Amino acid sequence: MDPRDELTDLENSATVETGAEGEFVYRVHGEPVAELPADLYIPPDALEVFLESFEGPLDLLLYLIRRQNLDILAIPIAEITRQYMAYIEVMRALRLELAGEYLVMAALLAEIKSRMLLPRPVQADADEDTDPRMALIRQLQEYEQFKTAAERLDEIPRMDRDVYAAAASVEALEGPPPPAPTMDELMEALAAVMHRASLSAHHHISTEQLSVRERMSSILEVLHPERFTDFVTLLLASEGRQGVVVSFLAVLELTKSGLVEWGQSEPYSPIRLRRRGGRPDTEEA
Amino acid sequence: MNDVTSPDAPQAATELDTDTLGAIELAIEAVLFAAAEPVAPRDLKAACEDLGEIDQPTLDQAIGRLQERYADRAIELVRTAGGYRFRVRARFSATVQAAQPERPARLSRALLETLAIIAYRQPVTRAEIEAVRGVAVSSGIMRTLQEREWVRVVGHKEVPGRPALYATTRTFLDDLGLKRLEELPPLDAIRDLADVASDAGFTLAPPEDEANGQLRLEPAPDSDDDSR
Amino acid sequence: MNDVTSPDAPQAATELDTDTLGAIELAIEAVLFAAAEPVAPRDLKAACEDLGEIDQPTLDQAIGRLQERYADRAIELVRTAGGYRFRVRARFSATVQAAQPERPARLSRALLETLAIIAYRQPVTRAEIEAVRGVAVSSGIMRTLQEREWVRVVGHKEVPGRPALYATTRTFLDDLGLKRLEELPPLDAIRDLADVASDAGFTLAPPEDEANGQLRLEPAPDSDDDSR
Repeated sequence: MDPRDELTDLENSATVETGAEGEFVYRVHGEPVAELPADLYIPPDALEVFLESFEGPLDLLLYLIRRQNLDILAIPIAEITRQYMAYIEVMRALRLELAGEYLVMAALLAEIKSRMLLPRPVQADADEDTDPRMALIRQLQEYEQFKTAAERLDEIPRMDRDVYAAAASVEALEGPPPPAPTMDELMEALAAVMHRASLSAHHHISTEQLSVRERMSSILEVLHPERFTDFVTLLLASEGRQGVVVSFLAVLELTKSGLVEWGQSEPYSPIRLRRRGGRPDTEEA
Repeated sequence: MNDVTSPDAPQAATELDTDTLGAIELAIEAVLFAAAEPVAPRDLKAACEDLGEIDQPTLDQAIGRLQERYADRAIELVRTAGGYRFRVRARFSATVQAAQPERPARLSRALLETLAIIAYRQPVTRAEIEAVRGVAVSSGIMRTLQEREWVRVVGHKEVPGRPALYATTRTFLDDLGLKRLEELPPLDAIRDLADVASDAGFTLAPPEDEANGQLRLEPAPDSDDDSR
Repeated sequence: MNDVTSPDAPQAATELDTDTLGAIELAIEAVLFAAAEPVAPRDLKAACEDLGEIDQPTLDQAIGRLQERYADRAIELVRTAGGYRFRVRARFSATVQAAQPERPARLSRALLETLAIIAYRQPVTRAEIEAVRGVAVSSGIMRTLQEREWVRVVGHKEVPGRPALYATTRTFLDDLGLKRLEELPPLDAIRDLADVASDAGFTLAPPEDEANGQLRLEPAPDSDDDSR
């Protein structure tokens, strides 16, 4: 479902219009109200729907124009300005933080509207540079052009989404060894990833956890999906107490991720583990 | 009955016996399957060096034979911007997806619009992209596009601040299965503003830049005209 | 002698006509060529689900037909520990090398990032790697990492589709000169470095073409953050 449909609901329940004297008239279910009622119900995610639905003021304007089956070339500036302002006002009334671009557009629309009330401009001035309406129409046309192009671009079959490369393994081939990663390269790559996406604040991975992660991988490899393995056999005498702790943490971590299950046949009997997925009727540990 | 020329006789590969042609075919096959990316014709020729000098008609012939050989198979040999590659035929996509359920995330509209502007307007600065979209382009989007190797910096515009100029890459075309930028769907035409102007009771000065609003796929060196 | 089954007559495939067997063969072919790692028999059977219930003899028969079909080609269908895969025949080693004019001196950034994430987050699925990187990880990269034996599949996550869980290998540690994974620097220290750099108005920029593999600090072109 198009998230914009939800906006229509929002509009139906509460609308804001500019009145004849320029003041804002709030309407709820069509009835004008003097002030936005404090208990006016707005779906809590309506704001996010709004922000996510429009790629900016141009997109919002296009939406308003298209909704009325109007041609960009013949925008009724007064009407569109009124609707645009109504949207902005709703957002402001809801204390929604607006991107500055929306307000800039509001100012531009207001300016165009006022200019059109002025006497007809001298012809020589009436080019795109000086006529803000012309410039806006140009901008809208251009934006729509690329908006459509973007949609078409997304429809082209894309590698790894719609089509797949066919390749074969080269493991049997001989040749000079490929370059190995260096620690510097690896750290640099990791720093870039973290700067970009950030492994989110709650992932504080320390060296202790690294050893747990490593152990998780090795335990997972040893375990069978169909038969249980005694936990004790996963321990190495040479690792001592520290090794037991690491292995135990790894098992807990694997359990939490739903990758292994464990159990005891009776109290005080050895803890036994197996990889999940051996049977469909596996239970949560 | 007088016509004795066989339609099968290759013109340029006359010196090559069937065995050699078969060997070339196998060599190309090995290289294409070993490569993760499309292989340029030049590199395919290099792979066959031991089998003698490979000219273009010979290569074309070998490629043609390979394509025919896989005509009934689940994969096909295609040509994209970067060269030749084997890929799984589209009708088997669903089968592959069933076996690889982890679908890549959808691209956001913001990213797609930015990509479209770069593709059709390249080389283009970030400010020029923002002028078209009417909103700021986040650094994250530009980085993602470059990470994906669809977009790269091709230079800097000689204006104050020397902003980076972005263009699409060969990988971008390869990923869309295109040979050239011209194969992208054409931009919708923008109707003449003079019509509106007369409707609205204004007259427009003659447009200075004829190319404005036209489909331009070639990098325009004078792109500063239409970017404000 | 009660046992009357002939070794040549597939037991369960009796109900299958040649067309269905051919379709199974093609589906398996598509899945194997698209996969980044060997495909387990159960996953091959699952890929053919639309074609009916596939039992072991049917699968074996389809695999046998495929192997025969590629008997004279540059690639072969082999069975390894993890399952079935196509691989380029060893005798094409020199040919494949000849097609790589200049061997890349360093690893791609996308590959290094993927490798680093696997090292720190193992065991991890491809979707999880993509979530951290914010970009799709190509099958090519996963394949390369496994072929260089830096990464291996240690299991499958029991969610729909059973995605592979990746972990680093002994070879990875050896190549880095480490004895244990915990000898890698803690992530917090790296994060701090990234934070300090960004607080100071610098970004850790991916080196574009420069050959130095050092951490570079570059003035951020703009300080706007994409965390909106």
